[in-house]
Amino acid sequence: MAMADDAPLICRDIHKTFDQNEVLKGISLETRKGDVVSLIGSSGSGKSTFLRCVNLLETPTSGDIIVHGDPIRFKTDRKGERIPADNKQVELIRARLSMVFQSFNLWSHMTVLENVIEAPVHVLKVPKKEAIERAEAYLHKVGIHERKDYYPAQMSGGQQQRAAIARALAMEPDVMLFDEPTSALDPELVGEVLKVMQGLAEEGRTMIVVTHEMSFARDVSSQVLFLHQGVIEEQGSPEKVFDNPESERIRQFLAPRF
Amino acid sequence: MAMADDAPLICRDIHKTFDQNEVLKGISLETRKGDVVSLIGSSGSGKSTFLRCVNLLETPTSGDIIVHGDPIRFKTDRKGERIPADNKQVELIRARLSMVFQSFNLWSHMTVLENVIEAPVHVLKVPKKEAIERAEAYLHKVGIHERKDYYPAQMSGGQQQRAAIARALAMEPDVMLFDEPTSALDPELVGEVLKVMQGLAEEGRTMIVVTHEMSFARDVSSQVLFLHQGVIEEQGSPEKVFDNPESERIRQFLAPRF
Amino acid sequence: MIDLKGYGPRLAEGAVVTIELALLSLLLALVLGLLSASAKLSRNRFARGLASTYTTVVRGVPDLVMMMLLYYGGQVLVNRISDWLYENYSIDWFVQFDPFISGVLTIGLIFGAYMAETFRGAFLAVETGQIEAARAYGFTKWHTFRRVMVPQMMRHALPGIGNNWQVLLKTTALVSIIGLTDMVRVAEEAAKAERSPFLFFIPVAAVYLALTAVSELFIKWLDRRANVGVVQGEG
Amino acid sequence: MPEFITAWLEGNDVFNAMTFLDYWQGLVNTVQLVFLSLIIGLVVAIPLAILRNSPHWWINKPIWLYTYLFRGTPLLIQLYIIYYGIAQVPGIQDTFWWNIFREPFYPALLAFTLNTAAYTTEIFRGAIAATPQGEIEAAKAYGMSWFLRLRRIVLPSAARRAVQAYANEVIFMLHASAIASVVTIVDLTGAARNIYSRHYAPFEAFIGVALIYMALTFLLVFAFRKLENHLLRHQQPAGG
Amino acid sequence: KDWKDIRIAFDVPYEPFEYRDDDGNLTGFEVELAEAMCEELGANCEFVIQAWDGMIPGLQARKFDAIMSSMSITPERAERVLFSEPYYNTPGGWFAREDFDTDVTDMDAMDGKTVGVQRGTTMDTYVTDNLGGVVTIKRYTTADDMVLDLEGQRLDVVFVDYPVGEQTILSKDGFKEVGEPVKLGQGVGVAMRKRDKELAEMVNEALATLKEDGTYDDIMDKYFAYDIKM
Ligand SMILES: Nc1ncnc2c1ncn2[C@@H]1O[C@H](COP(=O)(O)OP(=O)(O)OP(=O)(O)O)[C@@H](O)[C@H]1O
Ligand SMILES: Nc1ncnc2c1ncn2[C@@H]1O[C@H](COP(=O)(O)OP(=O)(O)OP(=O)(O)O)[C@@H](O)[C@H]1O
Ligand SMILES: [Mg+2]
Ligand SMILES: [Mg+2]
Repeated sequence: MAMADDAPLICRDIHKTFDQNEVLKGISLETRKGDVVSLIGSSGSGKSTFLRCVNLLETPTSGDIIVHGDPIRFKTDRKGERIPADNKQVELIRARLSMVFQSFNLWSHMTVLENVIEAPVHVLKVPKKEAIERAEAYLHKVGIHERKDYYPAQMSGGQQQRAAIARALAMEPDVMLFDEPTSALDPELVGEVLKVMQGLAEEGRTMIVVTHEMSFARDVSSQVLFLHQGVIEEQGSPEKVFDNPESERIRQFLAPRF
Repeated sequence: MAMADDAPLICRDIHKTFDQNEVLKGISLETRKGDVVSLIGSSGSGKSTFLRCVNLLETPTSGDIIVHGDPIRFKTDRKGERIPADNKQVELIRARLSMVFQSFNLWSHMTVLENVIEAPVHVLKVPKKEAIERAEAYLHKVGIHERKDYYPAQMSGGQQQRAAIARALAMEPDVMLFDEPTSALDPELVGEVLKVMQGLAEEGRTMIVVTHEMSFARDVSSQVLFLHQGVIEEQGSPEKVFDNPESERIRQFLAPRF
Repeated sequence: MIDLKGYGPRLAEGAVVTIELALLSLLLALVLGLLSASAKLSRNRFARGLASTYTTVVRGVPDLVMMMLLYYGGQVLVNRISDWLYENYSIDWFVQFDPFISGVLTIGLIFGAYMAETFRGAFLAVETGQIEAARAYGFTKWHTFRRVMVPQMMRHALPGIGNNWQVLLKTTALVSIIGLTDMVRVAEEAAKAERSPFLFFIPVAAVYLALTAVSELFIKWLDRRANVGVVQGEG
Repeated sequence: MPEFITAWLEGNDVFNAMTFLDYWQGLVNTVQLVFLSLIIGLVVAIPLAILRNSPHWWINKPIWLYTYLFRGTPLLIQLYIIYYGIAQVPGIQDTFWWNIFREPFYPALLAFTLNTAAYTTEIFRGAIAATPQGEIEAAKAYGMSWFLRLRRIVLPSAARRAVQAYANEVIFMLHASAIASVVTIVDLTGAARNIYSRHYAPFEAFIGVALIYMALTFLLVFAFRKLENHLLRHQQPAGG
Repeated sequence: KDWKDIRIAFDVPYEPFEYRDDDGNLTGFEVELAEAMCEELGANCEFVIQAWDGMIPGLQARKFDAIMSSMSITPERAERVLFSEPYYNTPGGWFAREDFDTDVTDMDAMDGKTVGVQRGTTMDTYVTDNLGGVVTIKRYTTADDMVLDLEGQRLDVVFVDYPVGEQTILSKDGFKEVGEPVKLGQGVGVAMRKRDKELAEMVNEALATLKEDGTYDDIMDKYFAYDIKM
């Protein structure tokens, strides 16, 4: 159990192939409670795919995922594809890992508030009243409380992104997966949101963040992964990755341009 | 005619109200050939709505839009709503103003290449062969040439955004409207794309760019507009806006946080 | 094999009538449906009103009554006019309604109204962003419609079109009241004459099922094309 | 020509208290039959539509076969086989079931229900398959079980795409119910047929009944318009 | 109009009045009578097949000029169309399963029984008027459906046109005729548009001639073992 608490999430040698195209070529990652892992890398390098593998929206072609010491079991279906063996297990794990999608994926037929309370009420069985209170607090935190009765289609990009973040926060999960959570935000809001995330880290939640904000990766994270064409090119503490990188590729990636 | 060339796009006192909610409260903007106008401002301040008004995806509740000296004519329909009077005029104008959407809006039933050649072939009547050549050149420029036969749903966020940019470039328009064109890109690509845009500016194209990249706004643009709650709070040369802002609001907005 | 007691050839002729009628009316219904769905979604109040009246009224009247009204009622009207012309102006003008054409027109008209609703729903299901992108690039309305809206709408419309087609196919049996001999009419005659109520409906059902099988295959093929580029939802 | 109409109304022997009573009884029968079969059909169709999208052939193929047979053959034949076919089952008359199937109402209800369920399954199958993938993924990512996802995300979203096609199906069913008269149920059309054959006034008898069908259809169209506005409210102030 | 061309409508099959023989040619009592009539009139006749529901509308829309498809003369119908003098009348007959032993004329015994009739026939009117409150009446579109329900025990007894009952019910095992045939109504006439009075006169004259000169009897004897002449 001690180990479980120590390692909320372990990934070992994750591979993922679409058709013939190998997008992830063996990614391993070990986290401890309160870890903030930044995933950086160029477009198309497999960052989103990796996050999607972690909570099994894509089934890894091979490799293990261990959540709180509990390895996810896989089986092979008739068509020879690998799929999770136990749906209940997957659901339980997902309820503890919440995700902010790169394209938000808000439920379009629900208002913002309904989006935020949906999973707490129906998955975690939080009483509705309490869920609404909690939701309103998070909506305040991300600054879109006055938009709570809008539908996603009626909101600006940044507002949608913040709604998606509030939805993830309201799950109060152990591990949070963020896919470019600040892409649609202005610098002021980026700061606000990153502060919220820093707060979460201090509360002891583990986070894996795909980000293009190098300053965040450097200042907040405890571990940085640099992905390139499906391979981890560089991994370690921010100091190591940013200041003493071994690979040529990352030096090029980080070179300032504007 | 001289005037027309001088002012590819003039907007005067644009207002826009959704239901009761006034989102734009009188925005004016004058551009010259080769101008790069950066639109900055916090989330929900009305930046996207303004761009959408410029090419009439939303009809401004009041105010004038003049493209190359040609004012867009409006009429009032039976319900008392203001609508463009002449659809042909609107189509002609739109073909000269191309837009990159915040949420990309790639046509999901077409491959990337088909997305890029669609408008040149069918709107500008470029011969198909030529359009393909041109499209391939632009796809190279944004670095997704090898993905040209993918459908949007099979691509990463950054790849989709680059496809959307290539689609806009392929129109070789007089005025380009970019809504956060680099939000889904990593720093390396941000640099690449901004370089492409700088090149376009040097070719004499006019650009209006909604951006959160302050370094781009400062270094490339000839004019910066800071929007706050539907009002222009600050407008002028980058030096003026960034170094000597009058409003308190923008100082707060620009304060570095990470 | 089923012994059709000599009715085989006539049943086959009836089946041809059924198929011709069904295909031609389908064509008309699709055209009318697309037109009125677009009219219903347009800004033009007159077009909207016209299309709404058409779809509501036509769906309101039972098919049998519609058939009688248009064919016999229409003919009675023409007869009155022709009488009046003859008596007052000695103009000898007369039009005899052709049952086949009337059948196609009536069924096409009826199902155009249903298709209109199906298409309207499908158009509403297309993401606005897709249409906005087209408009932003200066596409004409027609071009937007043809290159973006129709291809994207199709995958939402196909199940509804399939259902409408199935119902249309069976509605063709109505034409016996305007004197056409379709396959159901032949089977009814045969059943009465041979006093075997079930026997002759077996080949009729078989023809319908065969047509259904062919159309299912066709719709499946269309569906695959319409879903190109879409990651399919779950079960 | 108003004189023509008043003269016709006075001189007609088709519309009188007796025929109105017939029409009323017919209306009651039609509404009962259509309403019940639609409700049961919908309740049956939704699970079938969900299972029809299942990847397992032994689940989806039998449902496909059912929809294929019931959409592929005329309702009239289905009704015939169920109504007359049941009576041909040797010894059925001596069982308890005969109490139910002796009267035409239940065989007709069974045939109608099976028929509408087949069409409705097809409508919902398509609408479910077209649920935006991203929204399903979001639901999965929040730990929603398959059933919860269906109930909270997939079905509400599918209802929005199905409502127009389903409105069509309801109106189809209303019109199709006219064939109930061939199995001796005096529905609206049955009433009209009785009046027609008694008075031999085809236009009057059928136009009278057509007006009633029309009124019913208008009610339905109106109700579905309201439902649609409610379901599609999230798209409402979508620009121009 | 000189009525050199007459279009006559039939709904087939209605044995033995109009049906197709093994070669698919139209034949039957009414068809032969119509042929004889046309010859008598010296008219060029065209026979049209028309489903029953479209009969009167078709006549009014001038798709044809006369109906000779066993249309019984009733006062209501006579308001819509012009009938010739009746040219035949068949009685109605009661038919039931072998085990039926109720007296159909005994109102008390018939109480609660279910009776089948063909919708809109004179038999329908008769049962409705005389047994309306006593028995349950079920109306069918075709005689065959009715027979199926008689077999399936949904009906106790049916009351149909005698020749139809003879053909469709008595030809099967397990059924019998009960009670006496009942003479009903004013018989069957040729139906024409109200305005075509000359045609009606010509038809009446021709029918009268045929009845007198024995042609009618020859045709009738071919199809019936009993007298239906009027
Ligand atoms: N269709 C609509 N109906 C109602 N309100 C709308 C609609 N579209 C936009 N709004 C509102 O208008 C305001 C401005 O939106 P807009 O998209 O222009 O913001 P923005 O400046 O582009 O923000 P961001 O940087 O987050 O993209 C927002 O508060 C939004 O909620
Ligand atoms: N469904 C799919 N089918 C085929 N290829 C896919 C699919 N999804 C993703 N890919 C490919 O996998 C690669 C990695 O995609 P991924 O979305 O993980 O990139 P990313 O690192 O998140 O990039 P970005 O920063 O642009 O979002 C891309 O080249 C993409 O084209
Ligand atoms: Mg990504
Ligand atoms: Mg925006």
